[in-house]
Amino acid sequence: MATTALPGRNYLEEDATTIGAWLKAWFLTVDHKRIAILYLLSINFFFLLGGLAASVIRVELITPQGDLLSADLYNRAFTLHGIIMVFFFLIPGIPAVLGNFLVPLMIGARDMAFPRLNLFSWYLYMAGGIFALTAAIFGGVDTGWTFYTPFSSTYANSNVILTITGAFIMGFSSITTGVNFIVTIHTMRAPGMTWFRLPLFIWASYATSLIIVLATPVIGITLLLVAIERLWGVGIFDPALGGDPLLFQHLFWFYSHPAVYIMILPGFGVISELIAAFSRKRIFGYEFIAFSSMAIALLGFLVWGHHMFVSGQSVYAGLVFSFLTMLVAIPSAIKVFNWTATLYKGSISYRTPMLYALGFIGLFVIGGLTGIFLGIVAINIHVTDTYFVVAHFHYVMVGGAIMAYLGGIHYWWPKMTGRMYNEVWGGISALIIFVGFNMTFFPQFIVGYLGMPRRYHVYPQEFQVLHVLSSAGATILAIGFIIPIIYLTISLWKGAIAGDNPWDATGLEWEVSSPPPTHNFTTTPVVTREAYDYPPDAAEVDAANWRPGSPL
Amino acid sequence: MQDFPLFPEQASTFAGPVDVLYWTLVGLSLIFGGILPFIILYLMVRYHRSQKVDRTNQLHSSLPLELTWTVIPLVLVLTVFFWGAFLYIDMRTPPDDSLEIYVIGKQWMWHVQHPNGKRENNELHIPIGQPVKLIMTSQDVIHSFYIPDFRVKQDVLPGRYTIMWFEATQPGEYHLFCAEYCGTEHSLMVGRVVALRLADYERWLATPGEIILPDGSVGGAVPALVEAIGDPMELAGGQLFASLGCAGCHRSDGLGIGPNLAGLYASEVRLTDGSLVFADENYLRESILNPGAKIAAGYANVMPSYEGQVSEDQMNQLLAYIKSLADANVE
Amino acid sequence: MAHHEHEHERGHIGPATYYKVFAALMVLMFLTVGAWWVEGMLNIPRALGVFIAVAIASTKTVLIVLFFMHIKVSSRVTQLYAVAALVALLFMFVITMGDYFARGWPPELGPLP
Amino acid sequence: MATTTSTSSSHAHADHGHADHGPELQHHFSTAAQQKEAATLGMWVFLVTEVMLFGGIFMAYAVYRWAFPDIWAEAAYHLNTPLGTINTVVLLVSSLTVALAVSAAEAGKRTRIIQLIVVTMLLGLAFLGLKAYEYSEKFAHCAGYSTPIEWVTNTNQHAVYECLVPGQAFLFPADKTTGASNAPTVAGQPTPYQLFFLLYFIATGLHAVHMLIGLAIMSYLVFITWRGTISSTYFTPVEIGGLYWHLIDIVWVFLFPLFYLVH
Ligand code: HEA
Ligand code: HEA
Ligand code: HEC
Ligand code: CUA
Ligand SMILES: [Cu+2]
Repeated sequence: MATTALPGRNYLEEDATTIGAWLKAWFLTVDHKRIAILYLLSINFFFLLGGLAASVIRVELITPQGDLLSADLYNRAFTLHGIIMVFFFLIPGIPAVLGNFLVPLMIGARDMAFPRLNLFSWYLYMAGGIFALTAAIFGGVDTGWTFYTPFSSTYANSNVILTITGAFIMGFSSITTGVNFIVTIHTMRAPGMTWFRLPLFIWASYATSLIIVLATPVIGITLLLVAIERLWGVGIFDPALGGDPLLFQHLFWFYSHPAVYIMILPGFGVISELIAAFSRKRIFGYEFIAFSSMAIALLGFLVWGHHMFVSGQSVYAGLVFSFLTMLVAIPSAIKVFNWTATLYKGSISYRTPMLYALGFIGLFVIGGLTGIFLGIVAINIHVTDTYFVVAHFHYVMVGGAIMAYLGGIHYWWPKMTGRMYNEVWGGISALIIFVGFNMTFFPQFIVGYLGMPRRYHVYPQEFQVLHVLSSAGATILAIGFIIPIIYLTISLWKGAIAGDNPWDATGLEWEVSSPPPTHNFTTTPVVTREAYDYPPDAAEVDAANWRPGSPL
Repeated sequence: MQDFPLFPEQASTFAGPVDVLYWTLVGLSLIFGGILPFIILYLMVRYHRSQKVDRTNQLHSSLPLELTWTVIPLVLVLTVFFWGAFLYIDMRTPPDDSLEIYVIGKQWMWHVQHPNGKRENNELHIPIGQPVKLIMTSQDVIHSFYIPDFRVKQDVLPGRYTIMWFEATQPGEYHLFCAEYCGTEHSLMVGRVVALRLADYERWLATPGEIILPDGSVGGAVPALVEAIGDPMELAGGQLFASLGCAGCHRSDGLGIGPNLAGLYASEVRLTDGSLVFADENYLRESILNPGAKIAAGYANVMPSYEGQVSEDQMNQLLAYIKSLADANVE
Repeated sequence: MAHHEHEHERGHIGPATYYKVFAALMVLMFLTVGAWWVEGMLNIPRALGVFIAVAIASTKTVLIVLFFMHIKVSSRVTQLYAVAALVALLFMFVITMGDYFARGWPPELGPLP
Repeated sequence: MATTTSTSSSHAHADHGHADHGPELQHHFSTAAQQKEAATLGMWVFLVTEVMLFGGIFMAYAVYRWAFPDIWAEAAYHLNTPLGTINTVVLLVSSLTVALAVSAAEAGKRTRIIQLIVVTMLLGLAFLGLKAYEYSEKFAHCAGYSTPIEWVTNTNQHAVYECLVPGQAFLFPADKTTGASNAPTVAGQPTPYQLFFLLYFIATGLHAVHMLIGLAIMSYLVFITWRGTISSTYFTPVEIGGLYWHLIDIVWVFLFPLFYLVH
């Protein structure tokens, strides 16, 4: 079917002649690139599933009555949506797909430090996913993705233990990935690849891994304690024994706040790559962007209590957490400003990845700034547990992290598959997503400030207009997500041969062939220059070469 | 779809200040969220590869610039932080003369009892122009008491009391929501808050009515008792105090096995290990349910636990009674 | 490049050191039990007792980590990771306990039931 | 950003002494030293996650000990401190033998490695045995026997015994300071005493699970040493296996005073 052939002997090529050998070559592979592909397919599957649940939620919310779903089913729908999107899509998302594919390539290594552990982590991920799916099939869970006690431990009679097991196993998958990244980045860099020559994506991945390693075990043990409480009938958080349900929240958010940075930091890394590549110049303030990732990772550990302002924690704790929350915004601000400054005097092209990158900045800024609203306690009291929060986190997670994910997928698609996707459709769907997204989630800020509580499937009449608007937006958004799946799939056969460096970008990954050979580098590269060292006149040359008809 | 508000009503003394802070933040966000994208758009167009503009002398880092965009946001966020912090402290400090109303949350309803003993379900009647302090607890899971038009919200926890206060400014009916997810009918755990002028509120208080108690039994509001000395919640508590046998040990002459409870509420209690605790609702509750946890100095650990013997409802009445003893002492 | 991190030949810890460390560990162990036994008769403040026990346990940990686990002669990165967990735990303990200590502040809620 | 030269993978060998790697060098590493550093660092990062895992339990412990100091003291009285002490000694000795095994590995003395690891494993088993005895003592009391042996042989059942296993049957002796068991409180009464024993069972249980994993690792080490994989140039498995064992020891070093030595 292929019109033209890809360069030979790449990691996608198969010696396998029998099905068995083929299965073995893919499912027992220790090649980080193949593992990335396994992750890509499974994670996108979970995204679609989570999106399906989101669609159900949005359809139900068109009317103020509960006509499509019963209260119970609705609760199971948003719980499934939250758990899948957080634990099985966004947390593994960028690190496990793009990170797995790129980290060894970018630092000039032949593979991850522990290739078999890498494969194992995919199996853990799948095992966790299967537990969660089983739980969903046999009736689902209705605790919300936050599993608050004592509801989850004593009162809920749904498949809490099964789901918790799934999340627990998935946590270990996360941990093994994190350990692998840290060790790989420390010990496998090619000669000459000093810390300040690393691409910013590597810095971001490193910061992410640090959070994974330090925070994930805590949620593991916390969920385990909830499971024990359910099994044993008495528990650590049980108020009947004098236990404190708030302790659960402390432990849960000790992980889950840093976890939001697990979701966004790799996205920051991707955006840094995209902005530099499509402005054709060295990124502005390299060191500041690099260190702000580390600062976010560190400060991120100190602010978890901003999810508990009205929970009954002490007023002092509320003030301290609020204060620290203000601080954690600063490194993000630094990044945003540096990206903007990079555009100045660049030669900007509106290729699909860049459209996503620019969309990312706009949407993340809105999401981040509303995070500041939420961090101010006096305002948080009114808007916490309303759609204002829902809008905030979709702005950062969908408008931020998913934009970065899609931008990254498009940018490295030629490297991963050797083929170009359709640029026209790429641009169109990026615009559809941008419009649909804002239409879905902007009204939620308003309805949230009006007082619409989250996790409500029946709501007062006067909120309906905004909900209908939001559901309409979600339809557009869904279309926007489906189009890329179609044209990216088609490009596997029909796409133009990409060549080794279609974007004329810097970075070791662009120096190997597309798709890369199995062992990445036949000779170990020796790095002598900094990251993003576009020639000083690169932007000028690029602009000078532009003719009407060249890509925008 | 008749009415379609874009902004909640302002019906309490907090609503104004919170909204001012909110609009300030919206304004600040417009500066960043509005102007920044504008700058980006401008750069996108001006430095698009099709534009023939000067691209020489590129800059790759600049400490002054970095400092500028670190310090300015920092100053701004710290300013709004302090603003919000003072407002928050205010929102968490009920005035001493607040009207105290007891709230119990349970799956999936709100149960309210007023000092005179009048009860209501999924409704809260309050006077305007008067600080109201809600003393709230839950029988089962965590709930959250939320009145959007007052801009107040507080989680309600099993096993302890949380407190929330507000002062309504406009007579009217407002939404009451449960904002913390609490199970199947979370979204049906709603009701209304009825703010009345003081005279109307008092008239309402005196109107008899029948109500289902949290344990399922029927309890009436007891208007007959209003004429008796003190409030019926205290009276009911006093009866419990006698019938549960508390009075045998806690005698008002101070000669019992246990301490005299008059004046206890809102005082500092010295414990056997020398430390001081503040005798608030949570301390009283603990002393009754788990007397061994903190032992008052000079007394033996002989008080039995009443765990499982008093309902949340009765606990509130006992507290109202013990607090009334405190009042009596002050006078 | 990462290689310089392990290019220096690792220092060496031999059996003689292990025996000494072990002896110290045993002494500390008896110290902690001894302290407990003595405290039982002395009626000292509880916090002090906890402090002594945790201090001794921490000393033991430091000895094990430094010598048995070779951190003393490990690469700088490994040393950093050995303290990383400690720092994260410290964040968690200090902030969470801070909340519990502070909850007594009137008019907020009193001590835990 | 990079120039690809043909220095190939030999770049780091030159200045590195041992260019003659055994078959244990995996293809994606350039040098044995790099592989060793990766393995050691990997183990340490993993240990960090283990510390955080136990950290969650210690956090819960700290909160409740702070909230219920008296109850903690009374409850701890019912743990078997002599057994706990013996177990501490057992574990500390096992840490020594593991450290010595690593020394032996550095020297390439295979028989000695195997001897030392086997001793370690025996100590580990002894620890688990004592732990099992402690647990069964608690369960025996719940079943109404004073010792596990009486429980198993079904002799001498008491009428009422205290039950320190959290759950419906939980029964904390009313005479809290002496442990006299004839005047128990109401069965299943939900009191913070249960929190202590819950934490005790969960923390020591999780520790025991780690012990089992440690034993599995040790048997694997014996196997590969016996097979001849370990030599004075390649002993990384022994070293990182040892690291894991020491961590288990460290966890116990904290569990012991925090649960058994409380006033
Ligand atoms: C990718 C995920 C992600 C990210 C990156 C963030 C980022 C931030 N979040 Fe968000 N958040 C979530 C995901 C995320 N959040 C989720 C999932 C929830 C809900 C969980 C649940 O309950 O289910 C939540 C909830 C949540 C709450 C609790 C709400 C509640 O339930 O009451 C708070 C409160 O402080 C908060 C704050 C912040 C802040 C301050 C940031 C900051 O990091 C943002 C920093 C960024 C900027 C500030 C923008 C860029 C900067 C500039 C343009 C410069 C100018 C800036 C200034 C002048 C300040 N978030
Ligand atoms: C990464 C995280 C992530 C992502 C991507 C999304 C994506 C979306 N979310 Fe989600 N959301 C959360 C994380 C996320 N969400 C979390 C954590 C919660 C809180 C849960 C809780 O309260 O516990 C939440 C809650 C939440 C609510 C609030 C529910 C409530 O409180 O009552 C709503 C309501 O509108 C919503 C809507 C949406 C929509 C419309 C999308 C859209 O962007 C989705 C668009 C995608 C699609 C529409 C998929 C397209 C494909 C198909 C439809 C075809 C399917 C085909 C096959 C399966 C073969 N989400
Ligand atoms: C057997 C005697 C006895 C009975 C019955 C009893 N108490 Fe007590 N109570 C005591 C003693 C003794 C103390 C002081 C020791 C302590 O703090 O536990 C005390 C302490 C208290 C305290 C804390 C007082 C302080 O100064 O800190 C409160 C509140 C209290 N009791 C309320 C009650 C209530 C309400 C009841 C009935 C439901 C009750 N008690 C029944 C003996 C009793
Ligand atoms: Cu009660 Cu939600
Ligand atoms: Cu957060």
